[in-house]
Amino acid sequence: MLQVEQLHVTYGEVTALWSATFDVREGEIAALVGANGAGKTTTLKAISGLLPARGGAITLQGARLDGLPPPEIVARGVVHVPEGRKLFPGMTVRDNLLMGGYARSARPHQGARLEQVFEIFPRLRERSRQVAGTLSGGEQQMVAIGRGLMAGPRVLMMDEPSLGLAPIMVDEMFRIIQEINHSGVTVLLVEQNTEHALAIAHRAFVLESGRVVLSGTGAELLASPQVREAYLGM
Amino acid sequence: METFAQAVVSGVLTGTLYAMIGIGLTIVFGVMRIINIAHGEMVMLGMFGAYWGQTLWKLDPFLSLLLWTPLMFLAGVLVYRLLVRPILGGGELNTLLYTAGLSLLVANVALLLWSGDYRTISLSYGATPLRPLGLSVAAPLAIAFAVALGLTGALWAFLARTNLGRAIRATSQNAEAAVLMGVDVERVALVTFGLGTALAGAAGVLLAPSLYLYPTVGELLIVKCFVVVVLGGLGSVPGAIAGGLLLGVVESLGAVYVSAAYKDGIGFALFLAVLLYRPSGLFGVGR
Amino acid sequence: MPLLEVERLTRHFGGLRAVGDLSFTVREGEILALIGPNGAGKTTVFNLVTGFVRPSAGDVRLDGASVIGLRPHAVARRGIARTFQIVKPFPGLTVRENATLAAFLRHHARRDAEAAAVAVLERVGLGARADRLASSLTLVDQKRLELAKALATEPRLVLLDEPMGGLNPSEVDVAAELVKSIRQRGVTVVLVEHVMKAVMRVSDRVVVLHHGEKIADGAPSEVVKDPAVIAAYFGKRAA
Amino acid sequence: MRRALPWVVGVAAALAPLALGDPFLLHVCILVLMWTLLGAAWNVLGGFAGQVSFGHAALFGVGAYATMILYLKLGVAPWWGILLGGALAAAASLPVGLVCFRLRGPYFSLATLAVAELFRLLALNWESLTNGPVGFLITALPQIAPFGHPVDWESKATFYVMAALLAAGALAATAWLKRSRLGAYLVAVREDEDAAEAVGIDTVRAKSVTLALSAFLAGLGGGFYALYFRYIDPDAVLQIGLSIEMVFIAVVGGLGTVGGPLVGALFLTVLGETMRHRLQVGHLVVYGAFMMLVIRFMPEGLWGRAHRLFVAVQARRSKHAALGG
Repeated sequence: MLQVEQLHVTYGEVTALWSATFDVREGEIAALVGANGAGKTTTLKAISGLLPARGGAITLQGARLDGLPPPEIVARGVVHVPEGRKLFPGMTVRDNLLMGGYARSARPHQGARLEQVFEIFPRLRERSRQVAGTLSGGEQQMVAIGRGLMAGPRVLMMDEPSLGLAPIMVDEMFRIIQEINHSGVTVLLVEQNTEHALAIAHRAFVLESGRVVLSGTGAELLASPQVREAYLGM
Repeated sequence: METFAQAVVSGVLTGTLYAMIGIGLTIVFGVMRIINIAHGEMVMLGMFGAYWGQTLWKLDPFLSLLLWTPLMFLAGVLVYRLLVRPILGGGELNTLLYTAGLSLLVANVALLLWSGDYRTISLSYGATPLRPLGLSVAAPLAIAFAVALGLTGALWAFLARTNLGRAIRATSQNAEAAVLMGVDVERVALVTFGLGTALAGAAGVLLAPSLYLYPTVGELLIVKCFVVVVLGGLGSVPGAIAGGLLLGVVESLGAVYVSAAYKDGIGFALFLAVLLYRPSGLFGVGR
Repeated sequence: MPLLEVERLTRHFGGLRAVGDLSFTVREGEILALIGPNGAGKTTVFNLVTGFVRPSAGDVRLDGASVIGLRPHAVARRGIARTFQIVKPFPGLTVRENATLAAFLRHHARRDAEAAAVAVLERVGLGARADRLASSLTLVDQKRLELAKALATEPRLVLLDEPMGGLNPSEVDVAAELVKSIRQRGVTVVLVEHVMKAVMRVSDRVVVLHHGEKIADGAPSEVVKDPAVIAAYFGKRAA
Repeated sequence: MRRALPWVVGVAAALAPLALGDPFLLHVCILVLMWTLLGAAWNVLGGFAGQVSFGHAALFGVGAYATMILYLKLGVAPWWGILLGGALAAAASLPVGLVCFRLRGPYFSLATLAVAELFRLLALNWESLTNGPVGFLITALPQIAPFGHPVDWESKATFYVMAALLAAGALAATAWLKRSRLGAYLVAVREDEDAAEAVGIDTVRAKSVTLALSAFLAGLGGGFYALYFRYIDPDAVLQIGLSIEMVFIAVVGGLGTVGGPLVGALFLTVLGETMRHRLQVGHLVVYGAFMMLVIRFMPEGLWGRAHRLFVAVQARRSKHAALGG
C-alpha cells in the first residue's frame, strides 16, 4: 500500500537517512524500530512532506507522494501523529480534535468522527472542554491519536506513542493501536519500546544509522540477536 | 469612591479599544512571529478614514466603519503579499527594523498629504455625556466601547467556532503540527495579517471622535500596544484583552491618584517590570 | 581525588524531573560515556555541569571546588569545555576566527591566540580549511570545529555532546580516533553518544541514565549485559 | 604612496566645506558629521554586538540635558559639558543595561523603547531639574581664545571643526573596537550568545562595556546638539524618532562596519536635507523607504556592499597579476 524506496533525506548538510526501503501492506501494523538517531522520525517526516526527499521515492498505491505539499498528503489519507504529541496546548480537547479534521476532505465528517473518537477514548469526552496543555501525558497522547483519526486516515503513522507514559498507560496505548488497526486502519508504528512494538506488529523493519538493516515478522525480529546488536552495539 | 468608580469605568472603556488594537498585533505575531511596528499607523489610517469620511462625504464616523474595515482588511492582505512576505525568512530583528521603516514611511506620507495639524471630529451627539448610575461617560467613547465589544466578540467567535479561526489559533500554537493537520500556513498568514490590519483600522475609526488625530499618532499608540501585548503574553488573544483592560484601568487610576503627567509612565514601568519578571506575560502559559 | 564529582544533582522543569539525584565521578585521564534512551536527561546533565542551567539541588565539583552558580564563561575559565549536540559555530566568521575566539580565554594577545587556534585546528584536521566561513563547512567539519573551539579553551575536562551523531560509519571511525587523541594529550573526556559501536570502542567506563537517574555504571562490556540497561533501551512487555 | 592616497583625499574632502564657506553647505556637513557620530554610537552596540536598541534617544538626551544644565545652572564650560554629558550618559546606561540585557532579541528592543519613553516623561515632568516642556535656551556662549585665537561662536566653521573631531573620534573608536579582543567578543555575542559563553566569554560584561561606550558617544552627540542648536526640550532630544534615525543610519550604511555610519549619514542626511529644503517634511519618507529597500535587497548596507565588491575586484585583480607574472 505504502511503498518507500531508497529514501534519502538530509537536514541541510546532515544526512539523517541514507537509503531506506520498506513497504506497508494494507490492513497491517508495520513497525519501524531502531536506536536513537537511526532515522525513524526522519522517515515519517519525509513521508508526511515535512522534510523533502533528496532521493528515492514514496508511493501510496502506486501514486507518488514525495514532492506533494503536506496538506495534499493528509488529504490522500496519510496521517502523521508526531513524536511528543505536538498538541495545540492552549486549545480545548474538542478544538484539537476538530483541527485533526481540518483537511477539506475530512470536514464534512467532523461530527461523526468526533463521535467515533469519543467512543474509542471515552476519557476525552469527559475532558472535551478542558485545555489540552493541562491534560496528563496519557490523555495528551489520546488526543494526539484521536486528532490523527479525525482526518479519516488510510495509513496512520505514529511516532513514539508510548514515550514518557506510565507503564500501565503504555499497555493501554498498545491495546488501542491494535483496536484502531482492527477497525481497518493501516498503521506504521515507530517505537523505542521495541519489545512491545514487535509483539503487536505484523511486520517490522530495523533501521540503523539511516539504513534498513533487517526486516521480518515481529516475532522473527523479537527472537533475533541482531536486533539487540543494533541497539546496544555489542 | 465615586472618583474611583469613574476612573475604573473610563479605564475599561479606553482599555477595550487598546485591547482591540493589541489583538491585531498579537495574532499577527502568533502566526508569523513578526512584531509589526507599523501596526500603529494602521490605527492612524483608520482615524483619518473616519475624519475624511465625515469631512468630505458627511459620513457618520461610526457608520464609516462598514466601509473602512473591509478596506483595511484588503490593505493588510496587500501589505502582506507585496511587502512583508518577501522578508519573512530574514530573522526577527530584520523584520522588526523593516516594519519600523514601513511605519516611518506611512506616517510621513500621511504627514506630507495631511500636514501635522491636530484635528478633531465633532459629533452632534457628542456634546452631552451619558450619565449611567451617576457616572459621566462621553457618548462617542461609549459607542466606541459598545462597537469594540461587538467586534471583539465577533472575532472571538470566529477564532473559536470556525475551521479557519481554529487553524489560525493552531498555527500560532504549533505551526508544524498545524501543517500535519493539512493547514495551508501561507493562506492562514495572509488572512491573519488582513484581520490584524482590519482590527487596527476599525479601532482607529472608533477612536477618532475621542482623540486628537495627527499623522504621527501611531507612534504613541504602538508603544501602548506593545505594553498591552507584552502584559498579556505575545501571541495570546485573551492575554491582549486582559492586557488592554489592565493598561486602560492602570492609566486611568494613575491619572487620578498619582499624577496625570506620569500616567503614561506608569504603563511603561509596569511594562518593564513584566518584561523582567514574566517575559511570557502576566497570563502567559510560559515559553 | 576524582577530577569531577557530580553529587545528588537534581533538576525539575515544571513538574517534570529531568535529572534526579544523580551522582557519578570522572577520574582524571579517562573517557567516560554517558548513555541512555531519548529523554534520559543526558544533555541536561551537560547543561547543569557547565552552568547553562541551574540545578534544583545537588553539587558539581571540579578538583573539589564547586562550580554550581557560576555562569558558563566562568565554568569554561575553570577548565570545563563543552560542545553542543546541535553544533553552534559562529557562522559568519572563518574557521580560524572561530577557534581564535576560544583561544582568547588563555591568550590575551591576538597573535598568541591565533597561533594557538591554528595549532588546534591542525590537530583536529581543519588546518586546510582555516580560512573558510564556518557556515560553509560540511557537518563532519562543523563537528570538528565544535571540538576545536572546546579544545582551544585549553580545558582539563571536555564534555562532548553527540560528537558522532549524523556521521556516516567511516566518519564515525575518524571521530572516534580523534576523541582518543584528545585523551592522549591529557584532557579528560565525557561524551554523550548514541552511536553505540563508537561508545563501546572509545570509552573506559559507561554511565547509563534512564528517566534522569543512574541505572548502571561500569565497563562497557558489563553495562550492555545489565538487565536494567537492556530493559531501558528495549522496553519491557508487561506479561 | 598608494596607502596615503585615501587619507589625502579624506583630509581634502574634510577641508573643502571650510574653504567654500557656504553656510548651508556647512550646516548640512555639520549634520552629516553629527549623525555619523550618532550612527557610530548605535552601530557599536547594534552592529557589532547585535543588540538592537530603540532607546538611544535617552542616552542622546542625557548628554544634551547634562551639557545644558551644567552650563546654565553651574557655569561649567560647554566643551567640558559635552564630555561630562558623554560620561553621564555612560553612567546612566549601566542600570539600563542591567535591566534590558536580561532580555534577548525583540524583547530587548521593546524594553529599550520603554526605557526611552520613561526618560522622556521624566524630562517632561521633573521641572525643577529640566524646566519641563519649556526646555533650555542658551543665549550666550563664553568667550575663549585657545592658542590666542578667539572662538567665533556665530560661525558655522567652529561647529564644523568640532563635529569633525567628534565624528573622527567615534570612527577611530569603532576602528579600534573592530581590531580589539572586545570587538571579537561582540561579534561572538552577535552570532551566538550561548556559544560565546561556552568558550569563556563573559557576555554580560562585554555587552555592558559596549553599551557604556555606545552611550558615551551618543551622549557626546547630545551635548554637541545642545551647543549647536542652543535649544533643547524633551520633544527635540528625547523622542523615539531620534532613536529610529540612529538605527537607520547604521543599517543603511552597513551594520558592524567602520565606515558605514559615515556613508549612511552622508547619504540619508544629504537626501533628507534636500527633501526638507523642497518639501519640508519629506525626509523621513525617504528614510523609511530606504530602510525597507536596504533590508530587502541589501541587508549588508551600502558600505558593506561596496566593501564586498571592492574586495572581490581586488581579489580578481591580484589573481590576474599572479597569472600574468
